[in-house]
Amino acid sequence: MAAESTASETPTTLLHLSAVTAGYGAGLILKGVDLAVTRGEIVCLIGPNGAGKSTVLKTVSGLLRNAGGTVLFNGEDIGRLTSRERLARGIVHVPQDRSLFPTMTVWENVIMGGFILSNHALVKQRAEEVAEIFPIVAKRRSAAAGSLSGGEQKQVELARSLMLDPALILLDEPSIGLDPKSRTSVFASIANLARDGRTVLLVEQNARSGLAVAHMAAVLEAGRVALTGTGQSLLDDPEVARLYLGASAQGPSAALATR
Amino acid sequence: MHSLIQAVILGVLTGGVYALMASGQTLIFGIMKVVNLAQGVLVVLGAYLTYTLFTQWGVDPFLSILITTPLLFLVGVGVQWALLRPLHGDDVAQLSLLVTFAIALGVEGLLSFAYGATLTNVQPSYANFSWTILGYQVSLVRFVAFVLSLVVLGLLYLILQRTKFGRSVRATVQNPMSAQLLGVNANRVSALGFGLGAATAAAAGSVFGMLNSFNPGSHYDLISRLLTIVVLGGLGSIGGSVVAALVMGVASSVVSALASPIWSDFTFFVVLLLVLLIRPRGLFGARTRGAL
Amino acid sequence: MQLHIDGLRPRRARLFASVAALAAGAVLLAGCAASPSTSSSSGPLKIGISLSLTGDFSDSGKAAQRGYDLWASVVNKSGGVLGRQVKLSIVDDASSPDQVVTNYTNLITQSKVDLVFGPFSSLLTVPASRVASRYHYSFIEPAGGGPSVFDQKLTNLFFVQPAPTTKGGDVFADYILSLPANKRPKTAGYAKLDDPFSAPIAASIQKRFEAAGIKTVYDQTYPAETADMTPIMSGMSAANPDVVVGGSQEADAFAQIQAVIQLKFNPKWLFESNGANSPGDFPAAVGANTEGVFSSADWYADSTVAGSAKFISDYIAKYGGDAQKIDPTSAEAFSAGLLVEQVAKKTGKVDNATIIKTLHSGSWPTLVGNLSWDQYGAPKGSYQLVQWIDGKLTTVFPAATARHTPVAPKPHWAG
Amino acid sequence: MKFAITRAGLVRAGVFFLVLVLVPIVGGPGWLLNTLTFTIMYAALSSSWNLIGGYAGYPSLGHVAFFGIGAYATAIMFNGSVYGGYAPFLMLPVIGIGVALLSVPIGWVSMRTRADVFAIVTITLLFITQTLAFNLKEITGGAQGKSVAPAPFDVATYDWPFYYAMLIMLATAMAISMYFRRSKIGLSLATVRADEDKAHGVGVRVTAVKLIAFAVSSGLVAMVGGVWAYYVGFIYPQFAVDPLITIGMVLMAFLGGRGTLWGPVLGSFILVPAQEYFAQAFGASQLYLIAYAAVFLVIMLFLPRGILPSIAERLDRRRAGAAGAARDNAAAQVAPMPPSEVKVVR
Amino acid sequence: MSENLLEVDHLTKRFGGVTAVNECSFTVQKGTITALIGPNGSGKTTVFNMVTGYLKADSGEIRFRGEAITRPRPADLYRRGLSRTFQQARIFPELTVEENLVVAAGYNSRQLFGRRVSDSDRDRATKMLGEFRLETLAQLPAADLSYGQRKLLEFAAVLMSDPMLVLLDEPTAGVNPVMIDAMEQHIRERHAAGVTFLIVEHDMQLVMRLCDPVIVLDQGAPIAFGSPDQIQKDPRVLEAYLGS
Repeated sequence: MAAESTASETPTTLLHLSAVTAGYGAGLILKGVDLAVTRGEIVCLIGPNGAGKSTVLKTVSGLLRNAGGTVLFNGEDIGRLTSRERLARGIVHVPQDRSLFPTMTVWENVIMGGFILSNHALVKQRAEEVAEIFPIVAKRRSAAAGSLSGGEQKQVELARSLMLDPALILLDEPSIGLDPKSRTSVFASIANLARDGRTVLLVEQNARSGLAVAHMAAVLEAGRVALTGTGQSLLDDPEVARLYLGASAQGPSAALATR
Repeated sequence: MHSLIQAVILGVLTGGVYALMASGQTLIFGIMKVVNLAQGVLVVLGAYLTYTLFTQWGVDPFLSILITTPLLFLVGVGVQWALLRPLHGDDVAQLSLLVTFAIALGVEGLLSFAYGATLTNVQPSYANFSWTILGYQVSLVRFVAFVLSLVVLGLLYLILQRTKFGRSVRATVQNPMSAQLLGVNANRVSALGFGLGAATAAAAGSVFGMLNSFNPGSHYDLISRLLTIVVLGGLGSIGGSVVAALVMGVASSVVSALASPIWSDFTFFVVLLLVLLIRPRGLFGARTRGAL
Repeated sequence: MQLHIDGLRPRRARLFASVAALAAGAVLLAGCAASPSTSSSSGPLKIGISLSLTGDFSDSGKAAQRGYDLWASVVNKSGGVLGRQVKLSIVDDASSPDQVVTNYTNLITQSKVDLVFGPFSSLLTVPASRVASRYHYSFIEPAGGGPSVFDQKLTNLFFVQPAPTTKGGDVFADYILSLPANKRPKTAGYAKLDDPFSAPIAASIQKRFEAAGIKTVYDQTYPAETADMTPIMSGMSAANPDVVVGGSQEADAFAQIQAVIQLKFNPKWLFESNGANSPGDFPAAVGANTEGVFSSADWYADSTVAGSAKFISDYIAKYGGDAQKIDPTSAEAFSAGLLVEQVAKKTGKVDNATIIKTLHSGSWPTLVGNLSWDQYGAPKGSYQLVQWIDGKLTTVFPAATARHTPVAPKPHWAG
Repeated sequence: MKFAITRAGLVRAGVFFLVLVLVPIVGGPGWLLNTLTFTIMYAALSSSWNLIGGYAGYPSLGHVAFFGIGAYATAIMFNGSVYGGYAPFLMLPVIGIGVALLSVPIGWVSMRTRADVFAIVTITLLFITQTLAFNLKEITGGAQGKSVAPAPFDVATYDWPFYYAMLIMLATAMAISMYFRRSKIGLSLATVRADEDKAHGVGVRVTAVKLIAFAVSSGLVAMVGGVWAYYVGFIYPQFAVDPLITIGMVLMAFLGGRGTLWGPVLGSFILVPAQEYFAQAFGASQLYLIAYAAVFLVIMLFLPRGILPSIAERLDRRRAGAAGAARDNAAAQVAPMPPSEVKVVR
Repeated sequence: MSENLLEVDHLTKRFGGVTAVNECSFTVQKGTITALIGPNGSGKTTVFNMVTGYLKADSGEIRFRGEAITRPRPADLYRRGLSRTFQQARIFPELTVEENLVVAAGYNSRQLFGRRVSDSDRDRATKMLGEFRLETLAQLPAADLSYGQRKLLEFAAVLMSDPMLVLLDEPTAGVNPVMIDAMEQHIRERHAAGVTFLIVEHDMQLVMRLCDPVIVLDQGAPIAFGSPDQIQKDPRVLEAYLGS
């Protein structure tokens, strides 16, 4: 995969952003983003705060319309579609904040994931399938979602995102605010998604973990893609480490390595 | 004692009708965070529609609910679409307060244009019929109105709990952004929710028109009562507003009977202030973990 | 200040007006509507009136407007007042005191009307009459007879009804107390609407009843927004008085009666100070249950006062409908015009000083009877007692003008 | 955000007040003075409301309660014709201070709630005051209303004292607004409006500044009510405690721009004359309310933040070219610097 | 180093039927950077809210500088030297960066009537902004700052009152790694200047580098207390928090 790939309309490219600009009001946050996401891969976006990582996800899911450039999904320009239409094409966005409906049960939350489907039987069937992948759904089925711990909630959110059998899952900082144990299991779940053939576009401030799980990665800097590479190559690059990964990337941490 | 019990009976029956109006109000708040100051005028509009249907075409006021409810539902949807949807920003709550007040003024103006300021009421043949049960008077209209309110409230409950639309409403109430990401069209939910709120106003209006004399200006009194009810119940809590409506109905009726009517509403406002002193969120307003 | 302004105003005034308006920043809108002209003793006779065409008092406001308009068209058809055509400037005060002050100030200082007539309701009459008094205008007002109006001690004011409003029920007390002692009621109950016009009427009756030994067994005051009379009337019904006195306006009077019907309570006498004297609205509200209810009135469709029949036919010719639907307020407003006409006829002048001086002497025939006033504008006459008999509002007391004897005890409710 | 008094600002205020001071002397027509008196009254009310509703972000819908209390205070004190003359004006400061003190406990209770609920609780305050005005007949005259002794002023200059009294009230309200903005009170109020919980967390004297703003605002409104009662001459619960007066103050501040010095003034100078015009032009045809509602809606939908902030925003956007770039540069200096040469890792 | 700056004694808090904090006791000694860690839902933030006066405990006692906090009020505590930051950086977006600092500097009732930003305020703010390398942003509305900058601003602001104890609620959550390093540096500098810290943080590497001692909370009560080395060998901590 190459950032400025021109031959991106190969069957393997699921999502292709070229020269995308977007923002709120007068100011632009994205100032020409080029990014290609290959089918079946996990792509991780890293970069400083305010670089526009979340904005990329919003532009893909339709929460925000791109002001310029094109957003191609499966070869189709989806830039003018509503977020619901994009949902119907298999793009699911899991936002950064806790996004469950706290007083609804876990089961109802999962059912809500199939909201745009009109076939109720199908929704139920999918929910049962999802419950098999994410045991927490079956285990806490009738519990109010708000009573679950943060890690459990994130698992349910991931479960819910599968209800539409999506081609592309957009994950915005799934590990934020999670304790180490929950983080580990969330990243494990993300890896599993890819193993099942889903494509994931991941934004992660916890760059090391994000890069570790990603096939490919891109560094976003001031509204543009500054670098791309495989997850591992970025992790190993001392320059990237200095600029983007901080002290924590200066070799494996003694504290955790002893474990 | 007799007058106390009589007052409680009356209060409960009246409270039921207010519960209907207030449930729509609090529903609208729950979905859109809009304090709908036009709810009172929608009730009055419902009453006038019932009045016209009854006097022009002889439609029974209770039956006319079948016509007024869908009609006001459409009005509600239209109002939301045209006037509330365009609002955005941090202070939507405050802006919508003024916008809905403007709607109230405008509808009041239209009604005075069409009907004048004369107080009217809807007088079907059975308007003055009442039963005497164990020495207590129970008026037919009041009783049917109360039962009807329960039925409509029950329907509302079913719609919210059991239908897909209801789920989307609850989802939007709890997390609008997340609901939108799952394909819930927030504008559509808001429009339908506002429509539903207006529809309850219509149902309540048909009944209100039989119980009370009204004119276009009647909505000021209605809205002041509705606001105290929804705040007392806890903004956004439908169950809370039903309880608060009953409390209000009984309180004002009892004070009216035992002390004087001139203090009845006053008592209620004071109760509201006392409750807020102890529970600033109202009786059923939730304060949950992590909310700060 | 609005529609009926004509002529060119002096250039200087215009200059001032526009400079000031511009300087003040944004009074332009009002400025556009403004084009004052000078008052003069020739040309049309301009009369300014502020009425409540919107807001709480707007029904009566519109009834008053019909009365004023009717008078103007009648008098203009017969050649005007002293040969001058009458032009009315009617503006809306939206039932607001700020607006009423503004309106009369504008009418007098800007539109330079020759005369002003009163607005509707005592509440607006007080501030309005002060403006008129300040500019030494006479203030003939058909509505607004509460104590606060006369307490001002203004000498330019004339209330165009037979008596101050608070005495509206005294004729009922006169009637009851005229009964032989063994036929009088023993107990009475009172339901009073807490507004400037209603509660005082009932209170005045109550005072006389109690002095005469009629025991008060129930007495309740309720606020204006009380829509539901059931709690009060069930208290009343429990006390079971012989006579029920309602100090009421329209809607609450109707609600009181609906409540007692529901409660199956039928007192021997039932008096409502207002509402029950409305020939159109009352039967519309309570259906067949009008029979035997008392009220008081100054003008009503069957009135035998001179000019009443002509007024009715003119009214119907202009506005349609039938005699029973005419609001007395229209007749009162019409009477205000009649007073001006008579002063003009008698003195040959229509200036304010003349009107004030002339009206203070003598007695003046109007649709609401012969009127005369004390120095502060309180009329010295009395109302008529009316009762619903055979579906019609009929004068029953005092005997001199009665067309039927009072029916008592009251027949049972029709249901 | 600059809060220094600029020369332009002083000139603006000077010209504005000078013109208004001169209007009666130059001798505009009577109707102008009358309309202006009510316009300035609303400007004063709206500016006072702005102290709590705009700067502190507590949208009180019950301020007319204090207006009514002030009006009744005047009416009760000067009911007979014993005093009169200029005495009612001299009593205003007493009324203002009295009502300000009275409002402290009221503010303390009602400001336990936030935004929406606060608005509704203050509506309750309005109805409580109205009910008391009706029911405490001995003091207020109840439904019979209460008159103030007529002012013995000469007819030619009758309006002058009222006009100037209102003008002084407006000047006072604006001066206090200005002072608030330039002092730590204003700074503290801004934190309350933005995030009250956080304000507590950084030691802001939240309760104190809220109560100061509420009390000053209420006291000013009461004083305006006192002048009004004397001017109108007769008050009645529904007139003195009229929901439309509350809505007037709020709406005018919204129209001109909440939390700005001139916003409420601008809003009043547009809406009051417009309202009068509509009442006269459309009143007879019942369309007055509809026209008023329409103006209302247009404002809310097209200028949701008010005229002044909207204009300021537009100007800002025009300047955004230069300033925006400067801002980006400033921000970039603290952000970790990106590599100057983009290196593509393959 | 043995003076207890903060003592939490048998603190309990319930929400509805759920016990969020259960008989929780611990101390923070003066001069330490104490970490408070634990799985999601273990009650860390609730403890923070009670200690800083935002929530009233159902039972138990909190002592700050040896005095019991009887009527917990955030502003009083702040003035007595106890500051906190929030998980989601909370700043005043409409105020300038400088004003954000000035308002947090603390002032008495009399100063309330003084100038909005006095010269001495400005000097102090400028100095603090300089330390955080935010001085070029001083006159910008805080709304214009990036998330990481906001976190720094919030931290800088609560330092304006010269606090004795600062509670940081996930100071690095959502912050990019480079900014985390900066944050760590600022904490160390302040610590060297004598400020005591109590930090809730999930970034274990940071905790291990920076903090000593570490308190581990689970289900509303401490399950372990000790140096980072001790903590990460504790089987209960591995089980409940770190995962094995």
